[in-house]
Amino acid sequence: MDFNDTPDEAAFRKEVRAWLDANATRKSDDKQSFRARNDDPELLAKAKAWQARKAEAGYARMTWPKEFGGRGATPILQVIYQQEESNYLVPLGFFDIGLGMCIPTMMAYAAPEHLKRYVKPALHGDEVWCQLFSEPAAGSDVAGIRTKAERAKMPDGGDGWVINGQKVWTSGAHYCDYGIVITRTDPGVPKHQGLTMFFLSMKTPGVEVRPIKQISGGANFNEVFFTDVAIPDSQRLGKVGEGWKVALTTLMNERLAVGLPSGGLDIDELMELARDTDLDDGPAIKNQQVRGKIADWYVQQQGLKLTRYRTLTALSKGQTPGPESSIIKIVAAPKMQDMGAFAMEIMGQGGIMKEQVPHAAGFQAQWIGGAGFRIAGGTDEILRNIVAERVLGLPSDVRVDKDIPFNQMGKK
Amino acid sequence: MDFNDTPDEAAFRKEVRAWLDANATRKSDDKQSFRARNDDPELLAKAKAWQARKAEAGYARMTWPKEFGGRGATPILQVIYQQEESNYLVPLGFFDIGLGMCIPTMMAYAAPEHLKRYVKPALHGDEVWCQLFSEPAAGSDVAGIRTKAERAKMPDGGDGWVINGQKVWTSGAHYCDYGIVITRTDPGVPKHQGLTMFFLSMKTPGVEVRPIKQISGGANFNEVFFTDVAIPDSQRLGKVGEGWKVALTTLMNERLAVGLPSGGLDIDELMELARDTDLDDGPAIKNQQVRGKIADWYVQQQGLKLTRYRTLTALSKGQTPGPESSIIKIVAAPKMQDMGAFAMEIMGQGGIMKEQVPHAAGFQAQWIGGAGFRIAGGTDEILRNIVAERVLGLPSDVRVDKDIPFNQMGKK
Amino acid sequence: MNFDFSDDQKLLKEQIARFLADKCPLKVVRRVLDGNEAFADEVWKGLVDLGVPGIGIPEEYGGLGLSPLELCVAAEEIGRVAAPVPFDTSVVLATEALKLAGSDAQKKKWLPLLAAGKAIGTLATAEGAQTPRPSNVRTLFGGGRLNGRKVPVADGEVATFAVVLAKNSLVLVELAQKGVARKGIETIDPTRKHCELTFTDATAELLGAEGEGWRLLERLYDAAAIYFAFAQVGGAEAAMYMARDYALQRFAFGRAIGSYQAIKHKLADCYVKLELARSNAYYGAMMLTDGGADLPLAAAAARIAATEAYDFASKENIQTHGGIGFTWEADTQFHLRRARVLALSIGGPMAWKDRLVTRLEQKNAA
Amino acid sequence: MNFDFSDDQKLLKEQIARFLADKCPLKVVRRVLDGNEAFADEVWKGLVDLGVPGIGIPEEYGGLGLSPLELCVAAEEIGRVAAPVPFDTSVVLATEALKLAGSDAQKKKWLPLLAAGKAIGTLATAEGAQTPRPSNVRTLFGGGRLNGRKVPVADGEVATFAVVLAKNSLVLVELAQKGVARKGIETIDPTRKHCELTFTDATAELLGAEGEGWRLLERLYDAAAIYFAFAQVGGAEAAMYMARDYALQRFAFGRAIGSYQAIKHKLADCYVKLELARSNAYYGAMMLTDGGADLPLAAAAARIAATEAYDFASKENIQTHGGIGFTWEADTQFHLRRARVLALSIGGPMAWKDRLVTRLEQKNAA
Repeated sequence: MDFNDTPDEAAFRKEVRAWLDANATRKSDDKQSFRARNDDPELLAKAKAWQARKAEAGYARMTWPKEFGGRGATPILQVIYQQEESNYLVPLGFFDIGLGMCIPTMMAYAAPEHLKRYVKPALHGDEVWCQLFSEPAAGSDVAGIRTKAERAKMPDGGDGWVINGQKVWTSGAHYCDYGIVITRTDPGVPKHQGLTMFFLSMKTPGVEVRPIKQISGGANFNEVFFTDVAIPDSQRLGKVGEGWKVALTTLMNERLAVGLPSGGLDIDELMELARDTDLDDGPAIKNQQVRGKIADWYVQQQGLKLTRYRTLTALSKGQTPGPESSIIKIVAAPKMQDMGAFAMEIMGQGGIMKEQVPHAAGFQAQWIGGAGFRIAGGTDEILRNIVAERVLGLPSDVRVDKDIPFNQMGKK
Repeated sequence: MDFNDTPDEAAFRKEVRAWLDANATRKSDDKQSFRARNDDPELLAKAKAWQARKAEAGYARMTWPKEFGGRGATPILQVIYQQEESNYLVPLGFFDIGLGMCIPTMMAYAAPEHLKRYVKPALHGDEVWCQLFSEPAAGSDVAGIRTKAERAKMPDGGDGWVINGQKVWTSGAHYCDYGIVITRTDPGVPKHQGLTMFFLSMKTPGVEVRPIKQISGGANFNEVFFTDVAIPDSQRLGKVGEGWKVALTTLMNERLAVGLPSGGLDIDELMELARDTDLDDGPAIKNQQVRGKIADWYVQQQGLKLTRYRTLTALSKGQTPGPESSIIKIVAAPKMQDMGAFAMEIMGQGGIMKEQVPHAAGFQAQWIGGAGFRIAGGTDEILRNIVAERVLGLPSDVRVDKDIPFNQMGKK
Repeated sequence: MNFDFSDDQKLLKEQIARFLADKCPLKVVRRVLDGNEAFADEVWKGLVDLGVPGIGIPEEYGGLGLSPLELCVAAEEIGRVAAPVPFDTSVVLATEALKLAGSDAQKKKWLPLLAAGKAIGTLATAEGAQTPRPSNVRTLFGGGRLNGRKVPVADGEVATFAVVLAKNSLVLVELAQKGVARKGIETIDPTRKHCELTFTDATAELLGAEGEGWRLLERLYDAAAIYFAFAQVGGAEAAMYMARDYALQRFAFGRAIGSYQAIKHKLADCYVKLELARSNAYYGAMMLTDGGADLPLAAAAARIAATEAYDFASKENIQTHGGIGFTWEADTQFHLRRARVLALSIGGPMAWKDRLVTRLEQKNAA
Repeated sequence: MNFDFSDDQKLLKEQIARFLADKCPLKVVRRVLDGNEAFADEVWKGLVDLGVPGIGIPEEYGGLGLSPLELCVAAEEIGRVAAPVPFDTSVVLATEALKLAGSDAQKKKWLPLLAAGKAIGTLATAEGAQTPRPSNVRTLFGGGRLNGRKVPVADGEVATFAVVLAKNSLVLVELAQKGVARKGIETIDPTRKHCELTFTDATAELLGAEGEGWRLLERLYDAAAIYFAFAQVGGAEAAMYMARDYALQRFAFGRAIGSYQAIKHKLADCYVKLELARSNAYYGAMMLTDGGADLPLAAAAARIAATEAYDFASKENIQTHGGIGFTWEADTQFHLRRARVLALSIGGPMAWKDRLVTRLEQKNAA
């Protein structure tokens, strides 16, 4: 039992490190980051440049087939690349959804000529993709979407569709070039059966993107409005009415992408704060309640990191990982919220002030951001359902809407 | 705002105290108890004697109408009597179910001649009653009972019923004289509709009582088996098929009866233990984790006591109490379990030993008994459902069995 | 047994509730959030017209001379709507500090102004992101002069005076003088403005005897804990019902999310915590009114229970709302922010739990 | 990355699991619960035949000379069935104490007997219901004689020898001598027998250097924490699946109780705690095998996570069963009792959390 690479992995890691040394700047310490702000246009340009270089070197999506610019490699090699890359000051994060979810969906359902047209620019960072699934009335229940697509003739006389409706929580829609969008094409059948998937240019007339400001102050997500957006039938992915099957492909890829939340403040900073801050009876670190909390969160932090190592071990052995990684966000999100709140409590009344002590703003951001993290990408409640059903084999919740045509579903 | 009696209440309290002083022995301190063990036959005799004396003095069920031996008094007077009585060394607890649930059900549904026959002996402690509702396959879901009652002719030629089946968790069945029993008389209709209630003598041939030993070692509950138990139709309570309505009367009275768990170890004993016991770094009471837990449980203990005072205030004013008392067991049961476990932890490895330190066995009994208290009389989960539905007005769970004939309900 | 508010007190509560429902809906809180107002002036003026700042001030000093119970019902309603007004600072902390420690001259000068809403007071104890202790308080008072820095101070920018912890004493300092510099700071709750106060040879005077600051502060915090507990109970109840209402109208998988046990039991837990908090707060109010021996213990219990209830309800209100509840447009944020400010402003739960057990030890030893 | 057991280790695990599934179903645990056996003799003999007591004992001392990893997989399977055998005492505590502190003569004498199941050892530290500390340990050793009283001592009635904490030293004492009185005591878990040992001028010898007792105990507990963690992980998993299976077959309101979110999410929480415990236990096993610098920290983390997981799963298993789960006839009780015994036997979670943070401070300072 060890954390070591196999000889092949070690050789690959060495190769990657050499390439990164030659092409990027190593971080001075592991807390340093590129300070990525998704709304910085210069950052996007830098990210595109880095993505291009990476793609040229064949590191961008190593698990993809060679014909699409990959290496047909095992997932563990991709993980090793990412581990190494995380030690360098490079701008990341813009392409994860596109390459992790949208393009794999395209690969499964798009026509060869479309793959020829879209895969390479996406891989090389020339074009960024987003996923247009959630709607105001369809969050946890994605299949409850209402955005309509109706058959129509295109100006050139070809078959096409007109889309009307609204999407929400679309990451990066404001800088994306393309998106995949799930729509309702038949409201007269039960909800999972009337859906159809398309891809489209975000510059198509009638598409309007508005940023959503969050409680945390950030605005990484968007609302996207569709008003008589006309697209040709050739942009359909999968059969008409089989959009749910297509969406499951996309969402399955999302599950594989879930990793550990990285960066951000954690036990080290909490210990530092507790060492440097007095409570009523002396340094906080001497207080057994503080120590108890630190220990609990340390056990969780370590537990998640080590659980990730178990998953990587399976990948390294070419096996399918177990379901253990399904616990990650269930643990990490409340921990983020609670630890932030507790750090604020250690600071006393002054815990409400931004930027007065080294990590004040950081812990406040965890406290408030944790509230969002408990919701985004699957709420606490949905994730527990998933563990109960998929891991423990318990029955699904009673579904009252299963066999009812979508347009017959009354609210009461 | 005060905890004082109204002038009328004060006068009554004085009267009660005088009567109790004349008829019973005052406890030397409030932790003293009669050490009631339900399986001590001598204790039952003493309890019956005390009940008789109480009934003669008109204190046994003051809220009942005068014709049944009550005073037609407001509930607050009954509470005052109980408060005062709790300061005296008297054997209690044998008649609560009979007088609190069974006889009120009889009053609502039994024929006048039956009331004439049964109410007085019950009130005076001559006859003890039990409630035969729960079954192995019907716990939280009482209406799912399977004990069958089928029409039959009695030996005397009169109309009657034959009961077959099994009840479980029947408090005191081993010393009870009578019981009310809910049965299924029509399995061909949805489950709430095919029930019928009866009362019967526990000495009726075919009734067999077996005690249930609990994890805690106690055996206050019983299984009751019915094998061809024949009873006349005159022992039916309510109409055939309307047993659920009758049961609701009984269960509503159960809700009114829920009070604070009294006696048992609590904060005082935990503080005493923490003061007298060393942890690694000195007396447990100096440890901030211990202090934090004590504070949390004190807040809960006080919160429940004071919540009860709010309910009593409403009774004192002749108002209907609010729903606040529904929180009591939700809080008290896990507190019992957790506090017992924590006290054991304070004692270290020695926390597993019975009877080595003053309260060891007591805290262990809380730890293990708490597991049962979280289930008995409504599980944590059922009680939260009740609060959510009855207090907050949230919808009931999806009921898949509502309109299906009982005998058509497949298990899968 | 009369463990409830009187009909008159309930009437006052309703009156204040009606006024606030009308004049202080959450869109007023949002206006303060997004704007530059120190507080919602028209709401404050209305509360002054209703006599709220004078509730606890004796009639001889221009107040209504009512009992703590009346101030408790006011606190609950103000907490319910998360009103952006200097209630906690001026009506609770500054007024109670004066009543507790003020000389007759100080009371005569300030209480009538406070009662009439013509002065706003505040309390300044913290000096940065650390619990103040005798060993770390650097603000000093001597020869009638105050020197030091206090931050964060709620309403410090608009307050007429502040009660300041200077080493081991409380002093009263008028803020409109050249020895006082005020600088607005950013906090997690923009709906209650805070600032940094810097004193440079500022004219000030003792409030209470010299060296009595910590003892006075403890008594002041006990009273404040109870009023704050009512504000927290009001806020927790509002957050709980906001979540409940949303759970009834939001549908997922063909039914209201309020029909799922995950949501039902979460909200039931909100209710349980709320009722524990309410009962403990009532007892605190009763002890405060009677000056009962249990006051310190009751105050600590009220504070702990109410902080827990509001924290939980405000967090789980967002969780119940899902994504929409995390947007700037959602009203859920007001309770989340306010819950945290109230939780920390007179010491967090950890400190109060230690205090509670100390008091329990004292009671048991007595 | 090879953070998993090897195929050989998994094979051993399966072998032990198969044996225990066959010979140690819960009805055997019940037999010990209701009877007077010291432990389940045939199960212990079978484990001896499988070589379990010798797994961690070097070949030169008659053991199998395998790594801690092999003992970890055995611990998990033994914990899974709550086997009533002297594994925690003899195979973990006594054997590890000898390996850690024994002289060559002591090892030569005892390890082969332990490996062959011909001797049973135990550890005796507590003197009543209090955490032993240098200031409260009264048992004394001097001039080759041991005097004092130890209680509770697991398997003390049948053990051949005990490792005893005498003031600040560990001593080894053979129990079949007239200076030793043994008296069975009642505990919360009758499936693991405990006793009181009274030493009156009993012949004994130092185990390790004089005055090194506490330091040795800390190292012994670190190793034990990891083996116990595997036992707790096994038990927690068994309790979780017992609850899951019941939730699938028990119906209420026309559907399996496992279809209600209250039950689903409770069991999901069991799984989450279980996986956190498993991952931390794996790291402990790896550190134990490598003698890594992180061993003390990893041991504390494994202990805390595993104790929490087993405590929770064993409690909520009963809760999931409802009334039937609280009856003496139900098998739920075995895990509840064992979880508590394992939680307390080498110090409870509070103590280990303090220890963890101390070690974290040391690591950060290094």
